[in-house]
Amino acid sequence: MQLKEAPSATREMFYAEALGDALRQELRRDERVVIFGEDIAAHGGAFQVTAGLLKEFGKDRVKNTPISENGIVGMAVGAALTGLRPVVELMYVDFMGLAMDQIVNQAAQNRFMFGGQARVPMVLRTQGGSGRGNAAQHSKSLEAWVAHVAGLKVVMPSTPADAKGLLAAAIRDDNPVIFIEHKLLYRTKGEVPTGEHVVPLGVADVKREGSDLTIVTWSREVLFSLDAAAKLADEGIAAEVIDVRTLVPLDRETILRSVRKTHRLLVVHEAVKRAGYGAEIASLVAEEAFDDLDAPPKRLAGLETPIPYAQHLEKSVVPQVDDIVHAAKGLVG
Amino acid sequence: MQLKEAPSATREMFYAEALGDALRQELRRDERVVIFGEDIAAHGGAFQVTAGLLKEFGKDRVKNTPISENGIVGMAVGAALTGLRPVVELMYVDFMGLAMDQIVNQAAQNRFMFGGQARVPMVLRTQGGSGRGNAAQHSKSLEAWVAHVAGLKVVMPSTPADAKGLLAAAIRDDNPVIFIEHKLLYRTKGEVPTGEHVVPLGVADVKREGSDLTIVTWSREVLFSLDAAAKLADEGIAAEVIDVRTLVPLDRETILRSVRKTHRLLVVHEAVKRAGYGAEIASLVAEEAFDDLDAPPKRLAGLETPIPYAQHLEKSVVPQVDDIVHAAKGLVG
Amino acid sequence: MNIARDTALELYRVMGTIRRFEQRAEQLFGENKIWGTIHNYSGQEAVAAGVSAHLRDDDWITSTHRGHGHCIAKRADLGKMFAELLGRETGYCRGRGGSMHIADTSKGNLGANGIVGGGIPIAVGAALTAKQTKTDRVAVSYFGDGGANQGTFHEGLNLAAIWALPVVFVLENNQYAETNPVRDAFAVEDIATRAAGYGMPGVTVNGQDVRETYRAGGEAVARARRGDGPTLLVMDTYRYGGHYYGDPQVYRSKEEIEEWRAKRDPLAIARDWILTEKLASPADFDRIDTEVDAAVERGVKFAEASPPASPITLPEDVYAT
Amino acid sequence: MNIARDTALELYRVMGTIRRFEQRAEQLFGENKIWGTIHNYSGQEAVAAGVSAHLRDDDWITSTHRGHGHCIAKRADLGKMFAELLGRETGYCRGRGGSMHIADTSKGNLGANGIVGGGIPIAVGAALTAKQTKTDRVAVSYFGDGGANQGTFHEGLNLAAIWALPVVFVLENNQYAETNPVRDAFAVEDIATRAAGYGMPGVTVNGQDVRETYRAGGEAVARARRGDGPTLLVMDTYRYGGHYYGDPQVYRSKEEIEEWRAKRDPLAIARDWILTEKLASPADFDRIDTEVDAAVERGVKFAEASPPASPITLPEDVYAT
Ligand SMILES: Cc1ncc(C[n+]2csc(CCOP(=O)(O)OP(=O)(O)O)c2C)c(N)n1
Ligand SMILES: Cc1ncc(C[n+]2csc(CCOP(=O)(O)OP(=O)(O)O)c2C)c(N)n1
Ligand SMILES: [Mg+2]
Ligand SMILES: [Mg+2]
Repeated sequence: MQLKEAPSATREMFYAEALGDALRQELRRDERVVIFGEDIAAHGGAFQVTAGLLKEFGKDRVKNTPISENGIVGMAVGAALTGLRPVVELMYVDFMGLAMDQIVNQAAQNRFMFGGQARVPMVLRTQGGSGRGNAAQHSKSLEAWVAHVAGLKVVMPSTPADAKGLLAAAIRDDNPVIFIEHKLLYRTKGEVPTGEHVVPLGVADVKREGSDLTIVTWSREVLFSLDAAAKLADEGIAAEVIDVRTLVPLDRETILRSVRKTHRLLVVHEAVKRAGYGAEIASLVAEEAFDDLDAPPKRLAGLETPIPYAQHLEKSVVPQVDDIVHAAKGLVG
Repeated sequence: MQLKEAPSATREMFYAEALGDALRQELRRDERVVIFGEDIAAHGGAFQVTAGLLKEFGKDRVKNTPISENGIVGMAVGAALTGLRPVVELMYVDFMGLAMDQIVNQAAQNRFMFGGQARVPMVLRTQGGSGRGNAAQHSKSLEAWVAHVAGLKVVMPSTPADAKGLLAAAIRDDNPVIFIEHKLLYRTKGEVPTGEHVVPLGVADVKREGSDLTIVTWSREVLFSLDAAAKLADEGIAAEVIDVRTLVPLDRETILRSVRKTHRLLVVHEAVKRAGYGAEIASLVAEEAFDDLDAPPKRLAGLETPIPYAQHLEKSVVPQVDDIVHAAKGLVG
Repeated sequence: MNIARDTALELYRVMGTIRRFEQRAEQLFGENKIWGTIHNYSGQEAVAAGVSAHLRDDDWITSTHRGHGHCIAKRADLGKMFAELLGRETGYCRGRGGSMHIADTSKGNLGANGIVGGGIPIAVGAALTAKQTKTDRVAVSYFGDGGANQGTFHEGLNLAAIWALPVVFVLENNQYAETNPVRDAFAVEDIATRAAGYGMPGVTVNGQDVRETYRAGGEAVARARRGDGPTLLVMDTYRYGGHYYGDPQVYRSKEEIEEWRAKRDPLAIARDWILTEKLASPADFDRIDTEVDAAVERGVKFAEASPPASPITLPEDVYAT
Repeated sequence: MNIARDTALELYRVMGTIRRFEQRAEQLFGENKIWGTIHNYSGQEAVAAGVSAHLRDDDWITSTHRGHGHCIAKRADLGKMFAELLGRETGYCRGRGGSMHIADTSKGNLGANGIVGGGIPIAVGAALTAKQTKTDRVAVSYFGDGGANQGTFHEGLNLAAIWALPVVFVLENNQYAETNPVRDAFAVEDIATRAAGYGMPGVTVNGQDVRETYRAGGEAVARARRGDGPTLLVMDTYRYGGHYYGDPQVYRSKEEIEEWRAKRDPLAIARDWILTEKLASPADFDRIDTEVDAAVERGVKFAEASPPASPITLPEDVYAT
């Protein structure tokens, strides 16, 4: 992890709190930053990320909107084109389905279509993933859609410190950034710098070192992978766990360097495997480090089904810790 | 190619005409089939696929709609749930950005969320790709988005005969099918069975046999790949060209069988490479046929930019025949 | 409008069943037997009861995340509903859907829907089927004030209007969309004025009085069935619970809730009316209440006795073969 | 409303420039120098000219696929426009955008837009910037009758209304959306009635008479600038060409086109008015026409002398650094 300045004091924070801290930091720092979305003001957002911000910054900078996803994302595009730095919240990543036009045909492409005349410095904060019994319309992992789009950056933090630092970097970036949180990470805790904290986009983090295989992952599966790596260690297998943190831009070098060391790749993500972003990473490694691989590059990812409601069903369709252990052993053994 | 019945007579048709023929065939065969979309009735659609259908089937079955993409796709979902078999046309695949909610949260997931109570037999016909100077909002290739979604099937025909047969199969399928044509194929010609013609979904077509490398591709790049294969043959390289035809379900066996023979894979598509469907195929091959590969699986695909307007720019960002030749030689040589 | 005794009591029974169903659901939630989230309809019962009373089993509805009431008023089986909430194999959706996606296609319920405004064009599509197949079936789309600001509202109402499709749009204005009060989301007092922009009738209705919802629903459904096209009904109503069960409700006062409960409770209003008009006696209400309780308990029992949903069969629900 | 001589002649000049620009563009298209598609504005000139006359360089507009007129009325450089159509490095968008995406951010033109209705929320966002930064800047969103049936219309108008944002919605009702006549896409005669559903004024304007578009545009822009919120202007107008240059136009009759051209041509109406009111003489018009021709030719020359757009620099336009 690279810090813009030496880390000052840290404090244990929830992931949700750390995100709020980043918003506060950037709202204070730059008056062009405005945030809006559904239920983010007095209520503090469905996951309490924006709690307290209305009070400090007032209703012009922390704005509730009606339920009009494409409209509010489009409004962010227009505001970004004209000098604000909006951070718009989509309550669930699944609702991108309503706003993909403004995200893709407008935000991502405006600069290019206009021959570089414009910048679209906006952040679309949203959250995805399963694990809360919210079923198929509130549990998807859709990062592959936006990662496929030229002109967007895509960030998916797994820890409170990364959440704060990457969100700050996203807000300072002059491009549209899709910032995807995970609903089951909001209540996880970790040490977070209390002072200014910015983690640059495009730098992966080796969250655990190891020599037997490389696990490349992001978001909640980082936690699962770390748990799996601990179990694997008990069995004498040393897994390196790389948290890509930003899918676009992707830190190819860190991934390739690791695979050249371990000679084995396991990509783990929660999204449906078919055409998921894991395929990009597996292909990248197969293309660029073919001769270094001692086993086929392997993907462990969501089954090809929508997310079901019941808890035991829900768990059965996305990789759990034991699934990772099992896959890793299959690769190494 | 598998035909449902012995091919009757054939006739040379344009791709657009062959699609119209499939629609006519199915409208005649099943009165539950209705088609609607923008400008498809009297005008015959932006690419003349539906020309003449209004006259034969009347305005209740061939319906112009206002410009309301999410609304009309949602209407198709509702109609499909209640007994019709709608074929809805989105004029450009780029406009899926407006309709992704109904495509993904509703059409793709209704059956699953309802525990199998429902079927959503609808076809979303649309067209994509570059090559006509239509710039970034009318030239994308977005098959990766829908291929990632559990519950959808995805079809992309490259020849007039396939266009007819696959569209018929899509209409007869009991699931939502995203059927993506290519704007530069509409005026290509080929022999097409004049009688009933159905090509099953999920069966790839080996459009040229070869032993030195396998080119896996779809849509317009099939034509480019065949041209490239001809050029390669002149230089003594025998390329096998596989047209996947349907991305979902994918005919894995045909691809793997070929790679096991040629030991080299080149995936070619027009969509942006990053997180494109080529990554799925390259990963699949790397996972399943690793030991058969004599070289890294390679992807040749669109650059990571939106599609620019000017003709020479447009050509520079998507694979052309010579790019394929070059990539193939790099792989074999 | 005169409402006969049987109809009046049936309306009361449906409303009572919704109320009781949700009380039990809250208990089960408290016992950690229900997973995820539930959005309760209590307080709004007169809307679904009054409108869906005019629907046949072969008519369709689309519902919302707040769908228990719509589902019950369309005569769903309570056991299958509870089984769904409990994630059982016998649930309406075999545990795949949960509260937010309960559907009962056998009764024309095209599903609760987790996408605000998502059901509107689907109802329009069902109405297209009705017209296309030359039947007199109708579709009703229930949605909230929040849903009325989605693009689907606009596109759906316009599509229905230009083709005079048999669909009734029932906008349940329960004063809030999650935490956002209607006054912050609309710059217009009377939402029903939006209908004029599509060339369809728009009517504002007291959604707490089942006589009113029954009358307005009857007219709109009849209009649709006759082939005269769509109607927008704006039902003023109120949800007693929070947005979801457990909502801290920072956005409204206890007094406001008490005021609605005390003065505008749909069950109390119905009871008063029925007693005043002497359509039934207090004993009749006691009997119905007992029957409702028993039906709900039977439903819970059925659900609790059912096996958990099977994960092995998940793939077959993804693609139809 | 009295319009001074200078303003009147400037309105005429802008309209004439649009007309002449597009005639030349059609020629260049015929010579295969323009790639892709062009959607011409001719016939509608009074709309952009009349409304944008009230805009400063620091006000914003969002435009459509039919954007030449909006761009010229916002005082764009004709040379850079032609260069864009010809795919040159000196074009507004360095050949990346073409006709459908010409933008001129230096004059507040946030771009032609290939997505019908796509510009509406973007204009709302610009208006948010105006309000947020406490300026009196305004945004104008031009879009067509087709755009008025997109969800973005509904969402955008509502957002603007609830926050009283300084934006003017200019609906160019040119009677068709591609091939679809307005009567098939709306069940309401007067589209301006839709404004009431958002609590904003809605005005129908004769879009062929630049006095009318100027007056209505002036009032709406002034209202926005004062902080009194948005307005919907529905401009009745007509495009002379097909939907795109080359459209076979099976959907309308030659007579209809001729009728509009003969009786409702915006340039002829302006000329008549200006001459009748003796604001200028025929010689003034000749002079302006000559100047317009010369300006257009200079633009073409500039474009043709410019180098083709560079492919090497494409990546730098994808991401800002
Ligand atoms: C497209 C979409 N946006 C946001 C949400 C989150 N959400 C769920 S219910 C709700 C409020 C809905 O308000 P309303 O339509 O008035 O219905 P009510 O809950 O009041 O019955 C919101 C914002 C959602 N489920 N779908
Ligand atoms: C979202 C979207 N849907 C469809 C199209 C194809 N299309 C381009 S222009 C047009 C008609 C637009 O009609 P209108 O808004 O009235 O504008 P006009 O062309 O009449 O100026 C259509 C359907 C598009 N570009 N974008
Ligand atoms: Mg509500
Ligand atoms: Mg028009």
